[in-house]
Amino acid sequence: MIETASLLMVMPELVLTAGGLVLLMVAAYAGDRTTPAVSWASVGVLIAAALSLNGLPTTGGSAFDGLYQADAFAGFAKVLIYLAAAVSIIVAPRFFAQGGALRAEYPILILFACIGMGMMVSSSDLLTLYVGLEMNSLAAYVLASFMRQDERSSEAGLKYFVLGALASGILLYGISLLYGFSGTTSFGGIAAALGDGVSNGELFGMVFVLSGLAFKISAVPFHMWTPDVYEGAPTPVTAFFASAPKVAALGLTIRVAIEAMGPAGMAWQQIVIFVALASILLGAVAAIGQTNIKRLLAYSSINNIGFALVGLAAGTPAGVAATMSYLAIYIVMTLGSFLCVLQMRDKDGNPVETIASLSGLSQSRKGLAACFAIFMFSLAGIPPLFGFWAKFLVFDAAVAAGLTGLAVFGIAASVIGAFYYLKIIKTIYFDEPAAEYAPGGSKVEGVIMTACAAVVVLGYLLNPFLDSVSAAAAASLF
Amino acid sequence: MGGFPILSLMMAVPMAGAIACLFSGAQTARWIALAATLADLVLGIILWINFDQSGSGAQWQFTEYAPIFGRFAWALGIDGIALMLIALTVFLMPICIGASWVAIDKRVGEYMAAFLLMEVLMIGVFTAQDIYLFYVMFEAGLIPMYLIIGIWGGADRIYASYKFFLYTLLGSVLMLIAMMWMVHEAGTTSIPVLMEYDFPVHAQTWLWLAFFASFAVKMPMWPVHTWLPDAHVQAPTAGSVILAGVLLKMGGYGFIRFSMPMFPEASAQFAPLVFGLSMVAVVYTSLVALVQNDMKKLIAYSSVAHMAIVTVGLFALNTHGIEGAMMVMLGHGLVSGALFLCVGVIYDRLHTREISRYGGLSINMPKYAVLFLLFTMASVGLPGTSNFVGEFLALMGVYKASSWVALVSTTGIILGAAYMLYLYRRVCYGDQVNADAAAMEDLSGREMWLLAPIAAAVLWMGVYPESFLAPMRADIQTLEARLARAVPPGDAQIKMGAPKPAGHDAHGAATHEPSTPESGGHEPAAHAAPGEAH
Amino acid sequence: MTAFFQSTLGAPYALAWFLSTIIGILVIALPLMLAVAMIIYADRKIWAAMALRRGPNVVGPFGLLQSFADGAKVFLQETIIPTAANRVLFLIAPIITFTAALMAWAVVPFDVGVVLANINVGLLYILAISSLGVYGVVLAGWASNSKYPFYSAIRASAQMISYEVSIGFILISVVLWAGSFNLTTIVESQKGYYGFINGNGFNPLLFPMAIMFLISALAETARAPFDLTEAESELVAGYQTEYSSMAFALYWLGEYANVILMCALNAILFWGGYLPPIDWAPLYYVPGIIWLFAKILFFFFVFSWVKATVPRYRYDQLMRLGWKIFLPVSLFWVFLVSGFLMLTRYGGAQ
Amino acid sequence: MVDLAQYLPILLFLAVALGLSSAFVFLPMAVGRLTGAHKPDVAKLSEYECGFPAFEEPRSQFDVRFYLVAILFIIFDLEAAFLFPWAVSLDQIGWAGWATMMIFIFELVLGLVYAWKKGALDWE
Amino acid sequence: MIGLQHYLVVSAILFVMGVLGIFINRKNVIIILMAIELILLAVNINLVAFSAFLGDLVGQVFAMFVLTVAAGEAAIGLAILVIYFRGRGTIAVDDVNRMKG
Repeated sequence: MIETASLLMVMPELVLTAGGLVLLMVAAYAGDRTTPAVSWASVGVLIAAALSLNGLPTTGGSAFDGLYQADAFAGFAKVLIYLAAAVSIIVAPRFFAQGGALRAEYPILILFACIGMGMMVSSSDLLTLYVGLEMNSLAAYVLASFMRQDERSSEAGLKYFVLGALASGILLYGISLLYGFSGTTSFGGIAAALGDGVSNGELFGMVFVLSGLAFKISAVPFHMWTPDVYEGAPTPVTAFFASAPKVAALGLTIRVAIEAMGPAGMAWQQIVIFVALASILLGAVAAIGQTNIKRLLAYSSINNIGFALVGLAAGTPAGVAATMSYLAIYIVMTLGSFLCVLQMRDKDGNPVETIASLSGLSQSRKGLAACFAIFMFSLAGIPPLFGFWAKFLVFDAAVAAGLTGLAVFGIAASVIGAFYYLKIIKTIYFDEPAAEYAPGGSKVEGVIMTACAAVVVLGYLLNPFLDSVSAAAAASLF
Repeated sequence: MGGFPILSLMMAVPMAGAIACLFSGAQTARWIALAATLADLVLGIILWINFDQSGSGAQWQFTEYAPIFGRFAWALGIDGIALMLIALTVFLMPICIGASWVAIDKRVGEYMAAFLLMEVLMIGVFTAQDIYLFYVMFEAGLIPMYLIIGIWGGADRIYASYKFFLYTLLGSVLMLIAMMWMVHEAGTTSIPVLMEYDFPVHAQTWLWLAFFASFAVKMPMWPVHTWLPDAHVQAPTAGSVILAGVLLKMGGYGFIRFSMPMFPEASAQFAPLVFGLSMVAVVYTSLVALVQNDMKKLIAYSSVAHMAIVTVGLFALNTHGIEGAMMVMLGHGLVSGALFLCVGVIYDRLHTREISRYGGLSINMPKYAVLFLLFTMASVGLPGTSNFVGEFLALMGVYKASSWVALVSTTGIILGAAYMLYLYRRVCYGDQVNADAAAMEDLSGREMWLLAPIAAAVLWMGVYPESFLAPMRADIQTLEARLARAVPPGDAQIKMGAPKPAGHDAHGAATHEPSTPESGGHEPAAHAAPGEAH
Repeated sequence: MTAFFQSTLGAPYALAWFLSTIIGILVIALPLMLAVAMIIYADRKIWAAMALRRGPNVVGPFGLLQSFADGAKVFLQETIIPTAANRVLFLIAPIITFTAALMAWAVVPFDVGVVLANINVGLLYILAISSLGVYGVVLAGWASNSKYPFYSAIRASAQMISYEVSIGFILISVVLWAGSFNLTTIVESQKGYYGFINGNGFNPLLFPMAIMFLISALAETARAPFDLTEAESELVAGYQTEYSSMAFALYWLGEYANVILMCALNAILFWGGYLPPIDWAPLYYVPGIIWLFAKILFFFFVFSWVKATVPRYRYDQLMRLGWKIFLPVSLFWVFLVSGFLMLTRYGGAQ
Repeated sequence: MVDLAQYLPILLFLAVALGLSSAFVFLPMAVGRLTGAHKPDVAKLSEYECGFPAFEEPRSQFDVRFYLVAILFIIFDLEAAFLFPWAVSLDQIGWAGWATMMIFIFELVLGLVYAWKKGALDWE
Repeated sequence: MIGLQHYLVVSAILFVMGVLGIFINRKNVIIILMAIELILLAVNINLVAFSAFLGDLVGQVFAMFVLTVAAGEAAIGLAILVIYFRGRGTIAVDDVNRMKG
């Protein structure tokens, strides 16, 4: 039966649910003019949820008869998710106001997506996994097509939906096989069943489940939706897609891989290694020819997911910790980059997305140019920026786990990746000034952007903290 | 100096300067930059004065340790070798700022900030005592240099900046993987500890290659040197100075600090490879330099040739070779820097680097001609100048290891004389074919202030090298002792003493190496060891 | 009956079972069609009577054979399949409608144990099958490839599914009370309200649901006043416009079969089904099937009565009624009924 | 396990019903041909349009509100799927089970309220 | 007698049909939606069959969740499709190419 303890452990989700529903009613009754207020209230809800993580939700362990896991890993991932969600909410009103799509549903949908993502990272049963995943996805489909008048937005939503649903289907098929051949849906039970030897059915199940998850984290070869969706979706939504769901899906992948498929490590490690390398390589190569900054960042996210998977491929606590740290750092970088993209507006204030329009930005908008450059260098993994540390951690874990070959190939491929980041910096700093941009965005955006840049530059001072937190998170899985 | 963190201070001063420059106007930025670099120069002098070069003290001095980065620490400390390179850095920096005083007129604040950041990172590279800290500093230099070349460079700057960035990045990422492996193997990130750690011989091979990938590009060694001429040609004058003067030395420093002490066996094993590449480099790049029409390119190729001398010296794996290599590095740092400045001087006037556009400058620019001649001679390796000492020592060291290598490398000196003198003749002598070149004014006061100190240093180094050798001596001996167990026997041993009984093999001969004043004082035990590695 | 075949004819069990089941099916299906024919007649008569007309009165005594005459007429008619139509779907559509209309009867209990398939989720089955009817309508509209049938089909399906939602929630209340989906159990559970009355409808908690169900049933079967789908003034003959011959008649038949089914459901779910209205022993001597038929006829009379007297709704009013009144109310009733049951019946169970 | 044999009569019923209705559809077609009632012509076979040739593609106009109804139906009808098993097991699940479902229904109602406020339920 | 593997084969066939329906179909997005439903149907068959053969209710509960979520998914898919249709006037798959990937 449901004990109070279980309810306390899901406190963050409860807070988000209650907050989201209340705000939904507010939005329904008060209309769209309350959007700014609702947005800030949503941020408040997210903060409350993050605060409620303190205590049982991160230490409680198993809740609801093993359906839900409240541990440090989930807590860590949720903090990242809430952070990314909050930023995506804060930056949105200005963007949507311009596009005439300022609707109060946006922050609420993000809150609902957060509930789903919280479930994902906390799931310790295939059932909660699926429900969490779908809660997130359903909200995400709507978010992608949030700008109804914009054809690209609706097309992005359609593509995201079709491929997302296909991914869910594949995942589910895998789940059904895993369930059937191991006789249980709980991660622990599956691990026990796999421990007795992996049958063909279970193997197929694992492959399908991993394929479905690869879709969700947009890893090669299941990445094809990413560039289109990122390009078409409204920029704040893209920022959201590139950050929070990645954490959730990857967190989920890690949990499934370690907790449920741990005993069959050899079976999935090969897959993860392949996927990681393919993502790194394809993300890097395909990004080179892009002219749209959002598409480029989409490929960049594929590339980054590849790196993050290197940590998982190691399959060790250090590897998991590295992946989690990677995600934390990646989120800051990617949100920062998208904040920069949000500032890209021509004189009339219309959003611009071509890389070419960034020409000579360093002379017209020094601060923006500097931030852009910092994020790009960081994404390229050049020290002393924090992005380097992220890559360092995952490769270090891979080396420690004896996967030196993977580390060598991966890091060599990162040089290819550096090329396209350099291209942006080149455009910003070396090229002659093009048409000017409208003056800077809101103060809030500027502050967040600067904060992200500061983190990227000074992040190393956070290392001890990040290390201990991610190590604790990883330790809770093993 | 007690516990005063002078090394951190040396990095903090330019860092603060860099940030200040970003937010100030052009003229203010220039003065801030100059003040910061001069302050660092003063600190550098204080550092040298306080450095205990007796060899009896601790190897690592001015150490600082603050484990604030979690996985790695803010660990600083220098030995004599690092001290010399830091001295070179802080010495060249004010000159670079001075060289950019008028040449750079757009985005001055950012430019100065980039240079000051470079200084921070260079000092960081030479002082880092934590392997990851080293890597961070080593790699971070790419960013400001990329921007310097890309923003303030010449016509082909974009291509050059990409090439520079990607070449060096590709080289160093492999090193990173090797570092990770080493740290996991040895369980520490401390460079001093790693320098004494004996890695398994089979692993050393791979680790050495990984480090080589990075340092060879940085050095640069043939055939991965091609980024250098491009980068040099396109970079602004001060950028070239710092690139040739200090950045290239990072490669050599890396060999001394990492490859050789950490992987002695692999170093010995790969010495022939290094020799081979270096010999090709010496001859090939010298010949290439001979046919250049672009002054900067010519000097850039000469840098490659000189750096090849450094690598052969280093991989002679004996005291002479290493000392010589260090001296070449220091000397080349000064001389090539000065040569680039000389090019910059006339480039600022005529905005072309084409050799044929000049001629007969000794007529209208006598002061310039004199100084240029001095540096040309130094580059050639005329006795009495800095490079002579270094090249002589290095070649001597190489000769002990392999006479053939020494022979080929020496041709580099001759070819060097050829192309440098050819350059000088075309620029300063002959008829004044171009009116605009003939109308150029002689060195301004500012330019004199830039070149004169280097000239003084070059001469000092040539006349009394002991000032520079002394701080490094103890460290180089330590290094040699470390290498001793792996050093293969040379083929050109100078045999001394009584005839040996028949059947005495070459191994035995190695123990009878002559001792020179410079290499005196090493323990015989170190030389008794060479058989072990076989 | 299986036993009869086995014992007297010596058939093996499987065959005997098969034969008896087939007979059972025919015993349901054929009279049903007969009933439909008669009920169409009844409908017209009642309507005429309310309008002070005489209604069908030519064919047979009192016009009793009118429906059969109509049937013979359409049977001999030419079947027209418009060139623009999708031939296959056009012909499949009426088959689906009529099949679904018949199928639902498989689980209707006519008396204790007198049911073709006494499955434990009978109510769910009925819901499922009656949902299938929508397909026939939509397909007809679509396959005709003609304007009026198409609009009508869309309207009809929107209307049907709208009311299906609230019907679902209404049924939950009944299921909660009975604790089962089995129709026989549901009927049995209605015995003895206040000690003497049979029928959920007499329960004040369920009575509003009974009313709502009745109205929803009207809407679900597109009977007046909710017969928007074939509002002659707007949509000619609705989704059947392009149909002719027996294909047309099948819709007619299916529609009335559904009407009878809804009447039966009204009776079974709320008014005691085959039970006599009063829980008094002598009344049980009357066979249950009679009681059921009586109740069905009563509700059919109500249907006709409404058709004759209530003016047609506008479409927006129809949709509003379904979504804004029935759905919230039925949802609230789920809360009410379940809460009441928790307090009174299951409160102790933890 | 549920005894699926209970469903066999239903399967048979399906066969019989299908047979009957197919017969009703196809027999008259055959009969029509035999009796000569089958005499198609162009006017007869064109779609019904009040005597005019069709003006436009019959399927072109499609009110988006019908989609809205379909979407709402899917949501609300399937949520009922959770209510069915709950309704018949209320005696075993206690107050916690009851409360859970009430929360669920409450959320459903909030969804309805939202749709209502957004005008999704208005036909005009 | 019908065994577990029969169910699995049927479900596998349905699954493959669904996946192919998505990838091969070049005509209509609605068909893609149906293909997705087909996949989910395959999953449900699997779940229920396993549930029955394992004598474990979890599979059926799971199937219920799948049904519900599938409904939600279909609703949202339809909604997006409507938006898309209103913007573009077509739902042909070949026309979903405003952005080239």
